[in-house]
Formats: sequence, C-alpha cells, structure tokens
Amino acid sequence: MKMMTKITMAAVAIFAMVSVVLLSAPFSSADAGDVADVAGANISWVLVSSALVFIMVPGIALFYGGMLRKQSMTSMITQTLIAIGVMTIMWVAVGYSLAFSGDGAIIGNLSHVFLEGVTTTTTGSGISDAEFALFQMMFALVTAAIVLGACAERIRYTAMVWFLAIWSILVYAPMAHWVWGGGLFDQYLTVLDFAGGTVVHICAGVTGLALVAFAGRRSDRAFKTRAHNIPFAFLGCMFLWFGWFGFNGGSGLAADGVAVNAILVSQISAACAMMAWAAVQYLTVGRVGVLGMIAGGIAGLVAITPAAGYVGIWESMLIGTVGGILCYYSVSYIRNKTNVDDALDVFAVHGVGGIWGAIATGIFARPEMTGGISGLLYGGTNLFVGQIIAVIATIVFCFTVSYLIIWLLSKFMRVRCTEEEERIGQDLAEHGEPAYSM
Amino acid sequence: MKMMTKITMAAVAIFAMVSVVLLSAPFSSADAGDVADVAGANISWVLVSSALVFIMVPGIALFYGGMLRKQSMTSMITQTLIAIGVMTIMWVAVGYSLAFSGDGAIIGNLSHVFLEGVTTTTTGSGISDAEFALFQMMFALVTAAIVLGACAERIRYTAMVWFLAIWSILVYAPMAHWVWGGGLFDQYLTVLDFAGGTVVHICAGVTGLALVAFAGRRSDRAFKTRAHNIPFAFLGCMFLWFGWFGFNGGSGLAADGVAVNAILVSQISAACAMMAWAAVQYLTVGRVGVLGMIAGGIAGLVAITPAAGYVGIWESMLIGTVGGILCYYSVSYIRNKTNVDDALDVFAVHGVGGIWGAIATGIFARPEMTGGISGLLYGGTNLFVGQIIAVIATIVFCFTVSYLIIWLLSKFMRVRCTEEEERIGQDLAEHGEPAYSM
Amino acid sequence: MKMMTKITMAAVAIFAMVSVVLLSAPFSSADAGDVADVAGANISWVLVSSALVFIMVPGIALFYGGMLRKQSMTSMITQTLIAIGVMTIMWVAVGYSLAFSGDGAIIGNLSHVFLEGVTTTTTGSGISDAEFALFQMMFALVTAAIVLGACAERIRYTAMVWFLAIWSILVYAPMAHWVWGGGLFDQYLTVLDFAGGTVVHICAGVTGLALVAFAGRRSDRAFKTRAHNIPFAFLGCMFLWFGWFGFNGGSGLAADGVAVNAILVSQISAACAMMAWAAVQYLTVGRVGVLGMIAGGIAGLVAITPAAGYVGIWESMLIGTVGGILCYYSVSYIRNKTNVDDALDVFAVHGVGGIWGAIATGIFARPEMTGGISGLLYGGTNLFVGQIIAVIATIVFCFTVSYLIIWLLSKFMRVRCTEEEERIGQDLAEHGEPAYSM
Amino acid sequence: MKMIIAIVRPEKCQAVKDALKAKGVNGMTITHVVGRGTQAGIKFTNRIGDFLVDEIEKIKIEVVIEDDSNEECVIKTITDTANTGKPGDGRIIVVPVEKFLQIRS
Amino acid sequence: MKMIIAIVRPEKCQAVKDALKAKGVNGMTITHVVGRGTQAGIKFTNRIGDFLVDEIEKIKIEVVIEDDSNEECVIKTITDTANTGKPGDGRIIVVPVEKFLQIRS
Amino acid sequence: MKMIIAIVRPEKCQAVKDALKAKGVNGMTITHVVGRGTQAGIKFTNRIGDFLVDEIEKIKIEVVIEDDSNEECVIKTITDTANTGKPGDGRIIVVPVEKFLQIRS
Ligand SMILES: Nc1ncnc2c1ncn2[C@@H]1O[C@H](COP(=O)(O)OP(=O)(O)O)[C@@H](O)[C@H]1O
Ligand SMILES: Nc1ncnc2c1ncn2[C@@H]1O[C@H](COP(=O)(O)OP(=O)(O)O)[C@@H](O)[C@H]1O
Ligand SMILES: Nc1ncnc2c1ncn2[C@@H]1O[C@H](COP(=O)(O)OP(=O)(O)O)[C@@H](O)[C@H]1O
Repeated sequence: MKMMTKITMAAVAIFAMVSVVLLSAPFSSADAGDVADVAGANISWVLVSSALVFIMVPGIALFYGGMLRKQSMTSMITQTLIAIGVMTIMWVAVGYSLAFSGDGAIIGNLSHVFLEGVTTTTTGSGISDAEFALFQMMFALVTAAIVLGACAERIRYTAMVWFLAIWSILVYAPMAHWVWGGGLFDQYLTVLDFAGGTVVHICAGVTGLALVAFAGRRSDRAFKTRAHNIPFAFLGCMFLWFGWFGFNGGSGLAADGVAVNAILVSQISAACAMMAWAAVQYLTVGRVGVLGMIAGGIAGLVAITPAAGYVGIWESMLIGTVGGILCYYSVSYIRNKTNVDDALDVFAVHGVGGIWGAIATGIFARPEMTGGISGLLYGGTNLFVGQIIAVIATIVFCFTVSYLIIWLLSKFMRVRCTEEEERIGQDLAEHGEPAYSM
Repeated sequence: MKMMTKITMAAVAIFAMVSVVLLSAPFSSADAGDVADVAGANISWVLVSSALVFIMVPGIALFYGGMLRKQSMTSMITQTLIAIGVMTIMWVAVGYSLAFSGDGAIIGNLSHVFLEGVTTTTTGSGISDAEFALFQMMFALVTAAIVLGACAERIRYTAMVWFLAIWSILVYAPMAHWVWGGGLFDQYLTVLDFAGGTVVHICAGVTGLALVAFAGRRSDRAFKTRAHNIPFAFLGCMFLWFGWFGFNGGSGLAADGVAVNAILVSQISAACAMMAWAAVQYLTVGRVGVLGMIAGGIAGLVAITPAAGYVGIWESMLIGTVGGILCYYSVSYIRNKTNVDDALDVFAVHGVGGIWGAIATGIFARPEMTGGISGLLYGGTNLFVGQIIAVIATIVFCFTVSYLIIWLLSKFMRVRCTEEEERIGQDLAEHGEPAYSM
Repeated sequence: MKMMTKITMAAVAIFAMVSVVLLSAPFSSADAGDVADVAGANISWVLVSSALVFIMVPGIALFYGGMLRKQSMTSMITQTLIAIGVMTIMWVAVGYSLAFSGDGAIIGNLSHVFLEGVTTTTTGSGISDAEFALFQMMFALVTAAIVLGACAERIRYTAMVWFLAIWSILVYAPMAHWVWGGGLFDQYLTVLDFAGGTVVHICAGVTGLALVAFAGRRSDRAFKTRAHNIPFAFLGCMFLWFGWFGFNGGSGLAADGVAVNAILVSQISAACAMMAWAAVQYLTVGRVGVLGMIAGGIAGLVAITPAAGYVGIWESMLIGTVGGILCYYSVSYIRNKTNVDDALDVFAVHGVGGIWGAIATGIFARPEMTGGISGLLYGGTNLFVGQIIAVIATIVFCFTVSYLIIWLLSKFMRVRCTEEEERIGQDLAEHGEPAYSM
Repeated sequence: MKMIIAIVRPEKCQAVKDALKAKGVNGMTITHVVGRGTQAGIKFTNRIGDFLVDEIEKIKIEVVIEDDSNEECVIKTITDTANTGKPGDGRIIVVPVEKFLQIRS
Repeated sequence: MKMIIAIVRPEKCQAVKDALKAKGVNGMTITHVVGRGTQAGIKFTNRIGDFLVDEIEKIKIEVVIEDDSNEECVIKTITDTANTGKPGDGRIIVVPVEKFLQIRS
Repeated sequence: MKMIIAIVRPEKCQAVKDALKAKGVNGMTITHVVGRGTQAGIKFTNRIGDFLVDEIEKIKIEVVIEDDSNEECVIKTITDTANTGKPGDGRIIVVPVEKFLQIRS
C-alpha cells in the first residue's frame, strides 16, 4: 500500500520525462511572429480570459478552505495545487487531443497528444489552436478544483492524485468532446452550453456527489465545526466572481459584443442571485451573513453560465433570482433531509445551479443570439428537449464513471482517511503542515 | 420595526422579479457577432478595465475590514457584498438611465430603464453602450463600497441596504449625470474629471461624512482598538492599486496613448504619495508602518484620478507628493482636533485627496491633452474656477442629500447599533457569524 | 546615526519635489489620441501585462511573509511597499534612461531622465516608448521585491530604503541595459533572455545572497520557526503564477502567437516543476505539503522565463521538471550543508532556477522561434557559450556590487538588526505594528 | 495571598479592567478562553440557517493580590461591572497563592 | 472545592466534553495551550524535509467542582476518555479552591 | 507539590524553556496571554501616529513540580533567564497542588 502511493508520485515525474522521448516532432510556432494584426484583439482578450479563469483555481481553494475548520486548510490547498499540476499535464498529454480532435461521437482521437500539431498560427480573426487549447486547459483545472469541495476532509491526498488523473481522461475529456468538440451532443442533439454549464458545473457537482457517495460522511466533529476564516472564503468567492468575467466573457473566443453581453448578464445574474439568497435567508432565519451571500453569488454565476451568450438583461435577472432561491433550498434540503455529507455544498450549488441554467437556456435562448436556435419561449422545442437530455446524460455518465474510478482505486490503495486521521485533521495527519502557527 | 427590515429584503427580491414583467422589449444584441474588428482592442481593454474596477470592491472590504477589530470583519464584508448587490441592480434598473440619457441639467430620464435599448453594437472604433454601462456600473459599486469605511461599526445592515438603494438614485446618479452624462457641470461649467475624482471620491468621502455626522461616534472600545489584520489591509490596498489601473486606464474608453499615460502617472503619483506620507510620518512619529504607507498610496491614487488623462510625469509627481502630505495632515487633524469619528479616514483620504486632485487638475491640465482646455499654469482660468465650483457643489449636494436620506430612514427603522451591539460587535450581534474560529 | 535615518526619508520626499524644478520640458503625449488603431491590441495587451506584473509584488510580500513567523509579517510588507515606492521613483528619474538610452556598452545615458522625451506615440503596430517604460518599470519592482526574501528578518528598514535606491542605479539599470538595452551582452555576445531570467531572477537571487553574506545568519529562534500562515504563502504564490502570465506573456510586447506560446509553456513548465518537486519530496521525506509544492511551481516559472519565447511544449516539460528537481536539491543543500541563512530560499529557487533556465535556453532555443539563433540541440554553440558567459558575468557583477553597496552603507548607518530586535521581531521593534491583534 | 480568577464576557473585559484600575489594582493577566456553563450556547449563522456552538468565547482575568483584605473589594468590583443578569456572565474562582515574585531585579 | 485542570490532546477535547456532560458536569473553561512533556515533539514538513517542533498544541480544560466527592469521578472520566496510551496524552492537576462565585445576580 | 506559574516576555520564552531543560525540567504548559502591570504599555503606530496599548503580549509558563525541594531551583532559573531589568519582565506565582496525574496508562 505504502509502495503504491510512492509509485503514484514517481509516475507523475516519469510521465513528464517520457514526453521528451515520445515527441520528436517540433512544436510549430515558427511563424508566430507573422500573425495578422486583425486577430490581435481576440488574441489579447482570450489570453486575459485564460489568466482570469486561472485565478479562479486559488479562489476555489480559499473559498472552500476558509469554510472548513482550520485543521483542513493546508489539505484543501494541496489538493487544489495537485489539481493544477495533474490537470495541466494530463490536458497537454492527452486531454486536449481526446476532447478536440476527430469526429468520434464518444471520444476524440490521439492525433494531438502533447499538443502535437497545435500551432499558434491564426487564420482570419480567430484565435489559434494553441490559444484555444490554453483557454480550455484552464477550464479543466477549474472543474477538477470544484470537485474537491464536496468530498473535503475525507479522501486521501495520494488517492486524489490518481483519481484526478484517470477522471480527466474518462470523464472530463469525453464531456468536453460531447459538448464542444463535435461529439455526441453536437451530433445527435440540439444543445447550447455557452461557457460550460454541463461540462464544468454539472459535471463537477455530480462527480463530487459520486465521491461523497463512495466515501460516506465525515465524523461528527468535523461536520459540526463552523467556518474557520470567513475573509478567506469571501476572498475566494471574489476571485471566482472576478475570474468568471473571463470564464463567461472569453467563451465567445472574441472581444466583441457577445463578450460584453456575457459579462453584463453574468454580473446581473450574480447580483440578483445573491440578493435573492439573502432575502430568503433573511425571511427564514432572520439573519444574513457572508457565507450565505457568497453562496448566492456563486449560484447566480453558475446558473447564467450556459446561457450567458444567448440571453439578455431581464432573462439574466430571472435566471439569477431563481438560481439563488433554488440553490438555497437545495442546500437546505440536502443538509437537513438527506444523509449526504456534501461538505461545501458543491452539488447543491454547482450541480443544481448548473441544471437550472441548462434548462433556463432551453427556455430563454433568443434565436437572434444563437444563430437561429430558439428557446421554448420563442417556440423552439428541440433545444429544450436537447438540454434536458444533455443534463440527464451528463448526470448519469459523470456519476457512474466517477464512482467506478474511485471504487476501482480503492482496490489498489487506501482512499479514505481513518476516523483518527479525520479527527486530527488532514493538515497534520497527511501533510505535517498546520496552516497557521500561533 | 422588525417587519420593516423583513420587507427590506423581500422588496429587493420582488424588485428583481418585477423587471421580468416590466420589460417585453427584447435586448437587442442580435448583431453582436458582426462587430467591426477595428473596435476589438477597445472592447477588450474596457472589458479588462471593468474587471479590474470590480476587483477594487473586495479590495475595499479587506482594506477596511483588516483595519477594524476582528469583531467587525464579517460586518464589513457583508456590507460590501450588499453594495455589490444593490448597486448592480439599481444601476441596471434606473441608475444608468438617470445618469446617461436625456439633456436634463439635473437628472436624465427613464428611457433606458433596465438597460432597454442599450445595445452591444459598436460604431466605428468606440465601445458599445452596453459596454459603457458595464464599465460605469463598476464605478457605482466602488463608490458605494468606499462610503462604508467612514461609518463602520455603527450603521445597521438593513439600514445600509435601504440607504444605498435610495442614495444610488438621489446622489450617485445625478453626480454621474452632471459630470459625465452631459448634465449641470457640462452645461454651465468648464469641468474636467478624467476618472471620477468628484463623482467617486469626493462624493464617497462626503457621503461618509454625512453618515458619520448623523450616526455619531462609536463607543470608546471600538474606537481605540488597533487593526486586527494588517496583511488583509495590505492585500486590500494592493487590489485597489491594481484595480486603479483599470479605473484610470479604462476611463479614456480606448486602448491608446491616453490609457498608457493614465496608468503611468497613476503609478508615479501613488509611489510619490506613499513615500511622502512615509517621510512625513517618519519625521513626525519616528516610525513608519504598513497602515501609513498604504494610506499614502491610496491618497496618491485618489489625487491623480481626475487628472490622469490631462497631465504628464512631473505634474503627477507633484500631485502625488502633495496629496500624500495633505492627506496625512488631514487624518491627523480630523482624529486629534475634531470630534468626528471617521472610522477609516474616508473623508480625510478620499474626500481631501479628491478635492486636491480636482483643484490640481484645474492648475495643471495641459491644453494639448484636454483638447484645448488649459489649466491655470497654461493661462486658463475657466477650468480652475469650474473645478472649484464643481467641488463645492459636489460637497454641498452629497452631504445634504445623504444626510437627509439617512435621517428620513431613521424615521422608519432603527439605523444605529446600540451601545451593547457595538460592544459585542456587529459580526455577532447582527450576523451571528464571527470572522474567525479558533 | 539617528540623524542619518531621518535624512533617508526626507531625501526621498525632497527628491520627488526636485523633479518639478528640474524638468521644464513638457511630457509630450500631445498626440496620444491619434494613435493608429492597428496598435490597439498590443497596447491593450501590454497594459494588461503591466498590471499583471504589478500584482506579483504584493504576491511576493504574502508569499514571503506567510513563510516567516508572525513577528515579521509587517516588516516584510513594509519592505515590499518601499520597494514599490523607491523603484518606481528611481526608474522614472534615472533608471529607464540609464537602461534604455544610448549605445554605451556598460550603461546608458541621461537623455531620458524623468522620462523626458518618452512619448505615448506609437509607430506602426508597436507599443509606445512610454508603455515600454511602464512595463519595464514593473520588472524593476518585482526584482527588488524578490531580493527581500533572502535577507528577511535582519536588515533594517531604513537601510533597505537606501540600499534599493542605490542598487537600482548601480546594479539593476546596468543589468537591464546589458541584456535588453543594447549594452554589453548585446554587443559582444549572443545572448537570449526572453523575459528576464538573468536581469530579474539571477540578479535578484545573487543580490539576496550578497546581502545574506554581509548580514550573516539570524539568531536560532527566528531561524527555526515554521511558517506562520500557509494560506498567505499560497495566495502569494498564486499571485506570482497569475502575474507571470503577464511577465512572460507580455515580454514579446505584442498580442500574438509568441505571447500565446510563452503563456502556454509557462503553465506547463510550472505544473511539471511542481509535480517534480512533489515527487522528489515524497520519495525523500514521505510527505508533501503546500510549501514544497508552491516552491516547485515558482521554480518552474523561473526556469522557463528566459526561454518562454524560444521553445515549445516538450522542452518546457523538460525545463520545468529538471528545474523543480534541481531547485529542490539546491534548497536542501544550502539549508543543510552550508552556513548560509537564505531565509526564503531566494538564491536556491530564483538563482539556481534562473541559471538552469539560461543554460536551457542555450540548449533548446529553436532557430525558427529566435529569428535564426540556434541552441546546442540545433547545432548552435555561440548561444550556448554566450548564455554561460552571461550567467557568470551576472553572478559576479551583481554579487560584487551589491556587497559593496551594503558594505558602504554600513559605514554610514546601522544596517543590521541587533539580536534583541531580532528576537522581538522587526514588526514591533522597527514598526511598532504587530500584524495581527488577538 | 490569593489569585482571583474571573471569567467574564469579552465585551465586559475593558470595563472590568477600567474598574479595577480605578480601585488601584493594576497588575493582571488576561487569557482568551472558551467556556461552557448554564448559558446554553450561541447560535451562529451558516449558509442556510443557524447552528449551535456550545463553546462560547470568554475572557479570563487573573489578579494576584498580596494583601488578603483586598479580596472582597476586588471580587465586588468585578461582580458589579461584569454583571448583566443574563446567563453567561461568568464566574469568579479564588485560589490560594504561596508566593508572588517579581522577575525583574 | 477543587479545580481540576486537565491538559489533553486537541482531538480528544470534544470527547472529554461529551463524557463530562454525560456525568452531569457542565461548567468548564477551555484554553488553547502548547505543552512539552515526555512526548518529544512533532515532526513537521518544510520545503525540503522534516523538522521538529517541541511545543505541541494541547487543550487545557478547567473544571471547578463544588462537591469534593465528585473529584474521583471527574478525574476518572477524563482519564478514561483522553487516554490513548501513547506519549502526549496529557496530565491532570488538582488545585484547592477557596471560593467559587457566580457573577450573575 | 507546587505549580509554578511564570509570566515572561515572549522573546524570553525560548531561553526559559532551554534553561529549564538544562536543569532537567521538561514538562510544562505554555499559554499566550496579555498582561498589565507596572510596565505602562507599548506604543503602536497607526496611520498618523502612536497610540498606547495597555495589554502587552506575554507568555505564561506553568510547571508542576512533584518534588517541593525543586521549587527554589526552578524559580531561580526562570528569574535569572527572564530578567532584563526593565519593566515588563513579569512575575512568578506559586500555588499549591494537591494531585498531579498522568492521563496515559
Ligand atoms: N464549573 C466550572 N468550572 C470552570 N469554569 C466554569 C464553570 N462553570 C462555569 N464556568 C465558566 O464560566 C462561564 C460562564 O458560565 P455560565 O454558567 O454560562 O454563566 P452564568 O455563571 O452567568 O450562569 C463559562 O463559559 C465557563 O467558562
Ligand atoms: N510538569 C508539568 N507541568 C505542567 N504541564 C505539564 C507537565 N508535564 C506535562 N505537562 C503537560 O502535559 C502535556 C502532555 O505531557 P506528555 O509528557 O507529553 O504526555 P504524557 O503525559 O502522555 O507522557 C504536555 O504537553 C504539557 O502541556
Ligand atoms: N497582580 C498581578 N496579578 C496577575 N498578573 C500580574 C500581576 N502583576 C503583574 N502581572 C503580570 O506580569 C506581567 C509583567 O508585569 P509588569 O509589572 O509589567 O512587569 P514588572 O514585574 O517587571 O514590573 C504583566 O504583564 C502581567 O501579565
């Protein structure tokens, strides 16, 4: 068992080495300097967007870590860092290729492993394949990081390394392929997902749920503790909100009116959802706090994600407001009525919010903004049906495969922390590194 | 009374809903995809600037919160979040329309409520109205957030929600209209305010003062406590500084030499003010610390704000240096010689700094950078006189109306925390959410 | 002695004033509005990059401060702030001019003091001189800030002010001139340094070493304490990583394929180095934590810096992986086998990582990406030899001059904290400002 | 000699300190503690509602008095100042002290 | 009257609290402390390896009992709950108390 | 049995710990406290100047000694190490202990 985990890390290092041998074909950015100026604005904007999406990742670490007890802060950070490391390498190695090459319905092919043949050359005003790969890479990072909040304080660090590596191939790559890479959904359904409602949020929420289903509840002690550092949780949320401008704004891959619209409706949806959550909590509990408001804001951002390029002002107000209320009651329901210990409400916020967003897109999509595809409101039913099927497919697929992966892993290594380790906290038990010293 | 506050929140939620009914006209971003590429760079830059201005808002929460005692951290954060929520919704609903439509001297009209008719279509190389509305929205958020520092640890949360909602219409929208929307100042005076010295900083500083004037001093206990978390205050200041590059840099609404100049002089002014503050403090107190230096930096950024597009290197050094010294003595004077409990020196830094910046613009504005309007130094007196009148008008207007609003509110709800609540701290008394758990 | 330090600060203030008298020639940004649109995308991207590089500076303060004991947090922050202040002013005053004007081999001339004649006018699609000066200014800030980590908890604040002011002229300006300003290296050697491997990282690492060599070890108490706030260290690292996208991505001064390539390889190198460090630490110590992983990430970013525009995917994986492993063993070696108290491993990470990066550039530079200059792998030896000579020259020059400066300063003022001051911590002893209050 | 240990509400700490100073009692040592007693706990807000925490923040003030006759006065001063009449006001514990020395010489 | 001072592992604190409650002992004051004893220290990871910290986090629980006959019971309850058999389990100190008063009146 | 409670300057804590170790006294419990005494307070910098804080950070070291004859030695060791001669050096309090038990069995 000990052996196993050692191999884990060694493998990753070796893995990086191997690439050197594997690849003799040079990366063709030879003509990078000749790029036509007409594409400059788009290049610049998508680079900025990539950076903005990147900053969401530490945002998640702080957002989640701040809400846990202080004995789990280091652990949450290390797991986020490992998500950056593993997903970056896996995406470059095979992920991008599996998601964005070939015509397969289920999965792409290996023609672009290690980004072979992915150049920085632009044609017309579009961005280059290399920039697209970069932007998409950041999405993979964020998705993996979101998952961590659900199963916090339970899954061992080394198990998480392996899980993410395998999950990136078996779950994330196919999902991206189906929605954006010309796969399943594109081929058989009318589906719209502007910035990743299904690929990122539903997928992350459901994966989290699968891990929780497998790993079970935490011991009561960890479960009952209140957030150890509200300012960090707030700061994390603000990074998410800030980064979301790139997440949604960059998803049109151009600095144009679509980007402006996407950012505007994101801001509005987030604000409405935050206020709606606050209002409901105020009416129910009589008090509002930071934790509620930031959860509301995130709920609004999640809900608008698939629709950001396809709806206008009033729809975004509606989507946000409903999103905030819906997620509030989901959190409340899951915490009080079920036995599921989704530590940081990942499913209730990202899962439920994402599902609502996908359906809302099916209802409100404006034909003049989608290139002709109409939402229910404008008389289209294909899209609405497509969205619902896509949501169901995503849920079933992500849950099943994620569960299988972690189950399989548990045959080879210890996946779950013991009760003793849980009590002391992973910071000390696994990393020997308390987050704060007095 | 209890009823009242419940209605507060409910209203906001309902408010978001109503928009759906109100608005049947579709948001016309139909042709968003056709945007001419020539505008791309400007679109991209103003989007980035909007994101940068947004990040100033959490910056303010951390900057202020870190300087308070730890029992007020959650409270400062929630109030900032509510500023985001309320101002975003109010801006979309009526603020933008009141500020930027029609020829009224005092206030605009309602032709663009809920951003009706505000499209993402660009003409020529300029940015679209929708993008302008987005960029300006962020300014409204920042202004509201700055106010919170003055009256920290005293005003109740629900009262603040109402105050901001009303203030956004009665104070902020007219101010923006007068300076940038073709209103009062534009029509009757020669006034230059590049990035919001009057609209944002003087307005926020004076509004804060009005709230303090109404609410009175805190009890001694809160008053005497030292900053509970210097790193957060520093981090907040750095977000402000970083965001200011978009705040000043984006205010020319284009990615051109004006933007470059604005950012360059901002950086220089901030550095000079920080060093000047440090120097004066060193000579007076014999020691320099983080709190002094960051206040100095902010003072320099405030002072350069109205002038950033109209002056060059040496003026910015002078504006910054004088700004730093002036604000130092203002803080010192207000704290020691007056009875005003401006908790986080909002008036002394934003108010005084903004006034100095406005006057400095009147002195140093270079005709070749303003399109012909000359500062005192270049023989123009119109501008100088205009700036002074504008400053006075701003002070009188913002103070009076803000005071009236909070006074009026106090007839309907409890506005002020009790001494008991103040002692325990708003975190616990109002939100039941201590910022840190041991 | 007391007198001396007072003069320190006064001088800086006076200094800012003097500029006003010195300069009568107006800053010519008159035609800023006429900038051809073709340059817009590049202007926008380099402004964004400048902001991104700026955010690295607070990143360094948090990264370093979080790893120290809590009694040194304020001190680390003030020193970083002073680096911002001093370097900004010095760069504007003389630094830019010395680095980027004239044909001198050793140093530039004074024709652009106070940025005289540096305009915001663009020609063709290139950015303006003023924007270049701004972007480069941020590099000067970052370099100075990195130095502070090596000699943390020892050098007095006022001494640091003077040191940085002099160092910016005698060390940083010549280095920038040699590598990027058409000086020494450009004239006599074939050297490639895309984003500042020598100028920033080796220079900072070696300067830090010189200060440590002069100031000696800290007392055991400070030396043995563990990191007081891991989340701050993590946050700081993430700011660095995020900012590095502008640091490397902006160094091509254009929004084109080179920028895309630079960011892509930076991300990959950082991820590989982080994983490699984690793997080695796991195999050696049996445990991995945040401190190790973030150090690994930084090592990868440092290593790829000089090469980011000249290599592709697989080279970046190799450079990162080797960089991570190399820096791990360097830290281990310096800590355990030498008597050098490099508090935050500045030399081991930035110095060693920078040296490896420079050599790697000499090996892997692809002729089609460098405009014809070939690395060893492609048969070129000039470059390889040039890189090695440049590294050696940089080390010798920076160490000698930095040591001389601090030695000279010590003749005029007290440079070193006493053992008593060290024990109490600089926060209290020098600044009277503890970072946290209970 | 006695050590008087008072456990009081955090928000009353300043008042107790001031009151003791007024009575001429300067020396004291203060510790942040959490306590459980007849006070049932405090409700905290989380994302979706309340939850109870039974460890409530208190301040422990330790005063060593060299003259036993001061005991009553110190106890009364603390009791009067820290009393609000609501559960959670805290306790006073008196323990005997054998020696009380100043380190500084 | 006695004050029973127990120094226990942080992860055992909740269990001790619960066990005492079950025995009807509600009042207690809890302090975060660090301690040194026969337990040699804990190894922490730094950038490149391990290092030892000899100040180990503990929780100090102070319980004043008014009825001396409860002493044995409280001590036994704590000992039974906090015992793991490994170095670092902590200590119990019993000191005499002269007075124990409620501030609330 | 005695409990020796020393309140010392934070920067002297390590020295006291080392000195006690040298005398063979290993076990101790350490608490972060703040105190007020003859030392008037420390001036802190704020944005525009100084202000006084009368709660000064100290370290409380509690050592239980089972053999009373060690008392003098421990007190002397602490006094010698923590003494700087300036106000704020701290105090030593000795209280009687009735029982001192190890939890581990
Ligand atoms: N038996 C006890 N031993 C030690 N500390 C106690 C005891 N009972 C109460 N305390 C302390 O006193 C504090 C206040 O007690 P509580 O019973 O809540 O208030 P009140 O005395 O007003 O009823 C508790 O939080 C705890 O710290
Ligand atoms: N002589 C002592 N005086 C005060 N506290 C002590 C003493 N000995 C031990 N302690 C406290 O008890 C804790 C546990 O002691 P330790 O010797 O490590 O465990 P164990 O009792 O299981 O051997 C220490 O961390 C310290 O806080
Ligand atoms: N009467 C007292 N009771 C409890 N603690 C005291 C008392 N007097 C002093 N102390 C503690 O001793 C510390 C040092 O005392 P102080 O009078 O400042 O120094 P010195 O003893 O050198 O004059 C104080 O900060 C306080 O924590």
